[in-house]
Amino acid sequence: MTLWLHILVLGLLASLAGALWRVWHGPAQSDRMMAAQLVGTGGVAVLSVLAALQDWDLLVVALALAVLAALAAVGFVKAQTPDSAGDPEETPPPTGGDRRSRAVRATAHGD
Amino acid sequence: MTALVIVLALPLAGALAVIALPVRAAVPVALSATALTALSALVLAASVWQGGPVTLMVGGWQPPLGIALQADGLAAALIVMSALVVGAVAMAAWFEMAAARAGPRAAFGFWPLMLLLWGALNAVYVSRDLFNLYVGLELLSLAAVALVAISGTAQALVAALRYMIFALAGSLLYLAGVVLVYAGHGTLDIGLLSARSPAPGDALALGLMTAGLLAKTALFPFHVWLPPAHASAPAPASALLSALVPKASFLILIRLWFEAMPELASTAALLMLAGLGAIAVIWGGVLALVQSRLKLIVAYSTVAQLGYMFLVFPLAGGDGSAQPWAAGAWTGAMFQALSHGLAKAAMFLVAGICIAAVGSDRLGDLRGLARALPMTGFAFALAAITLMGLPPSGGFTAKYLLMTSAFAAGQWPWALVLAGGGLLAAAYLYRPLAALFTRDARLPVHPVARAWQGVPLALAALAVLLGLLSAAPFDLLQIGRPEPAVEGL
Amino acid sequence: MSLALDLALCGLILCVALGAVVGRGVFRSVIFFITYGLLLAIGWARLGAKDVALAEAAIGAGLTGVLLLTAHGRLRRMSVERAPRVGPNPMAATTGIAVALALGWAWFALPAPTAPDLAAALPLTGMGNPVTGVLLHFRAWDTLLESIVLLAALLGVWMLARDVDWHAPLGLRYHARPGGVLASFGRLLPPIGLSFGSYLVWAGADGTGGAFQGGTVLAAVVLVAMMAGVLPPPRVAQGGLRAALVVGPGVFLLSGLLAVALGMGFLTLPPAVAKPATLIIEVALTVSIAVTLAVLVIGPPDDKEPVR
Amino acid sequence: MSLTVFAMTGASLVGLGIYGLLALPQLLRRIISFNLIGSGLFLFLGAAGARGEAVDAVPQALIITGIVVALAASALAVGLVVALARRSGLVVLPDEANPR
Amino acid sequence: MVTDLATYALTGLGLVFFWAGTIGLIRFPDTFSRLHALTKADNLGLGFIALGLAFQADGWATLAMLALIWMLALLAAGTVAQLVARAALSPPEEDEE
Repeated sequence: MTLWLHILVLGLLASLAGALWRVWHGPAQSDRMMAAQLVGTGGVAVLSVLAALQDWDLLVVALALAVLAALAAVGFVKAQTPDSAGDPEETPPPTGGDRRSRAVRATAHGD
Repeated sequence: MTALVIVLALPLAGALAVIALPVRAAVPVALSATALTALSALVLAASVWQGGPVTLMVGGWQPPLGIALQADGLAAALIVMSALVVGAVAMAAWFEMAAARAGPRAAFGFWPLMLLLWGALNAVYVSRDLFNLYVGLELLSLAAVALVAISGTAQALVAALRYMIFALAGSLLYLAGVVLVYAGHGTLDIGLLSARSPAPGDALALGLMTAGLLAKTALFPFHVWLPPAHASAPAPASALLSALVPKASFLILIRLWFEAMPELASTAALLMLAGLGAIAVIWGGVLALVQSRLKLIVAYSTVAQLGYMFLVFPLAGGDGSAQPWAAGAWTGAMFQALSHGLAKAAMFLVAGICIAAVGSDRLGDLRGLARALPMTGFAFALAAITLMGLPPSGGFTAKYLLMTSAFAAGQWPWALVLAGGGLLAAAYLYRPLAALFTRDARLPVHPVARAWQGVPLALAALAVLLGLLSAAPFDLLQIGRPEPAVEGL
Repeated sequence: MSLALDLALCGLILCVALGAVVGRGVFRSVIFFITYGLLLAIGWARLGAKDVALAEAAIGAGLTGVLLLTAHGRLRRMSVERAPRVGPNPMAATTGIAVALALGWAWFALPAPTAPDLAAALPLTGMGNPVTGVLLHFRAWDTLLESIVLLAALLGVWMLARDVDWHAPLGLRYHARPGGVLASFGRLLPPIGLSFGSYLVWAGADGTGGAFQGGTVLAAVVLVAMMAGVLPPPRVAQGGLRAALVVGPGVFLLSGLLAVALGMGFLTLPPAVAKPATLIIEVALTVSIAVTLAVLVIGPPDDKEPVR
Repeated sequence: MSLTVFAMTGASLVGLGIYGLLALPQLLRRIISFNLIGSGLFLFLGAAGARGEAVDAVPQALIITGIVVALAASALAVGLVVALARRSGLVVLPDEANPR
Repeated sequence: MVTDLATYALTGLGLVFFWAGTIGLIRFPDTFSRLHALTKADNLGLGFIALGLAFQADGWATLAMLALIWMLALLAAGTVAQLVARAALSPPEEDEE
């Protein structure tokens, strides 16, 4: 069992490395933020496995990470709103809020 | 021991009370906390004078488990000097805020920050634990940066940020050394470290801690942050920053090089420290010469005056510590710390009065001010005497002691630095003095209360008195010195 | 196998740190820093330092991250000037490598470990968790000063407000769509977070947790509630806020002075009352830490963003 | 052996942080670099404290204190950066080498 | 042991879901499909891993903790996915310097 849990952690770390690849490449800020969110969930998983491996007390740390998992992302979406203090759901989505219109907008704004 | 606890706890308790209570209670609470703490500082110094160093094991736990605090002669002298300066600053700030109708923000923030700064200073003066010193230094730096930023101008924010970056870098370098010390010895207590068995990482640890503390003491070439920071703060805050804050990190350097790890003090390292000090004396003086604002002249003068203190390292450290001149050199440097503190605080408070009187501290605008405000002009002149090192001031005693030791040790270049620095000080202080005491007044002068003017005058007079009555402080400084030499003046 | 795990973890930690330093763009750097905090918390768990892992998870990955993200969002809107693009800096690289090598050398040169013996003294404190024993007893003076450091930083942040904003609520004017996802989340999280944070404080005496760990979790929850518009941010002048800020260091300091008045040493807690007294101090500290950290991240009162 | 890995990681983090501090002018990135240096030092200390038979609790307490202090300093620094940008639009310190 | 077998199977399945999420995150062409792949996959992944570990748990408290962790992660991920998707829709997304 110990060996398997080690392998499991290594596998999860590999999955996190993939998420970090997306953090590096972006291209949009939301991509980076979501990838960081995956690292957070993966971190909770790694800590849970480590708890089974080393000491169940570590679940407290995993729980703390889970409680705080959304904190950074909430800060991110706040910072994206026009006054840095709003809620992305307050503004109606652009008409036909599909990918294509967004792509058009993105080109219009340039990079 | 109770006096020591009060000196440590009351400024902090006062700050907490000022934050918690309604704004109208701030000034009375802050002033009474200041008065009571200053009183206990005197009581503490008296008990050190009579009974030797006062030691306190916090929580009753002995090192290496607990944290030891000790007020020796040097710590007691610095505590008393700080109490005098903070007392004066509190009075001056009270007058200045009443006169200038400070905004609600500054009126709320200044008092707790002043008290926190003071509490941090006292904590650093007496702490014997390297990590506790780190926490104390951080408290000191954060309070100091906040005081620089309090005026809110873009210039002040830039100065505060630059200060912050240097202070943080210094803290981290110091922390790196502390980490190595703990990893090597399992203790952080200065007393236990002096009896440790040497480990290979010790020299690296001492080097890192020293580099960090030099950045915080603004020794050349780490001085660039100091003048804009000290000149941007409100005058009473500048007085605290310039007179007191660099002394804390300097004291830790003394503790490290003279008490914790004296055997690591190689001649080359000691000479380098003093060499940087010598460059600071000259370069700070030259830069002070070309400034056109009073606060900047006074701030650059701090760079120069702090440099003198570093001459103590080759004269009294390492192999020199056993020599007969070591006591003189060591005491001279400490006299420099004390007299510079009093005189520099007086000068910044004078600058504050000038700004209140004519609305500016440009030398051109200060012309003839001493005719309208003779007490202020006189205070500046007295403080200048100390900074130039003219007899009978405390600055003279300091430089005299350092100079005789330099000759006795055969290290005459330091004597040249002392002489050159004195001449430079005379030159850069001549310009504001000439402006203040000239006959033709340029600008109309707002009246300034006599009591307010008396505050810097009292400080400057104390700086001179330190030289006239140098025997008592000399003896106090010897109490608890690592190697008290019998030789006197 | 265990070594392979640590190698992989440390490799990832170094990679994200590298990404934070050399990656182009401030946003990328901030996001890498957030993942860095997460991975570092896992590293502390591997080292068996559970309390440190908790603190790092809450502070490194949580509070510092949101602090930097918020600041970045605002800077992007406010600054006219862009940071100049910089190429590799050989001087800086040499310095960094030299210091890293020196530290690495020191590790191999370190003498055998010598740790102070806690086992004999710990029972006198009534604490089962040695970390709490060190924080609240042996090094109580550090901990007291540390709680005051937070207060000094908060005063400093408040001094950055504009005078016109001074009487406004702290931080920006947060709002959210009523009944929206953000507002619901802001309502759902606090009860869970509050009970978990309180549990950490209570458990800290004997197990993993403590005032600082619990306080940071509570701070994060308060922060979410404020940003979701559920909890209106307080004003500086509010007595309740200021009382909450000082109650922790205040109770700690007064207990230390009380001991002096009773003829014991400063900050001494006699074994007979050590455990209940520590609990009282910890609860007070937790309240102060939670409130101080939350309003520290929220920032000074700020009525509206300037339009540039 | 694992401890050595963590200690070396800590040392490298300090080096990386120093590089960032010296090479990157943008102020938020400097704050990040400061945090890297600090956490690298703590990792080194934590590894050193875990060398004995029983894990030493003192370094852990020191590290928790250090993490909180670092957060306080970061918060003030970030506040200063935002205030400076709002007042003058700057995100780097002007005239790096030679102030006035 | 049956419990050990359950742990192997369930945690293994969890790992597969994590990998699927990561591969989706790397391979999918645009922000929204990546977001989609990610939230579904990693929460199922965490769920299966927590469930698998539950068979090793040493008591009810541990089981409760594992369940709580998974529920909190679900709550956070759902909220975040929705908010970030909306944030990605509305403002100009410049990738700054």
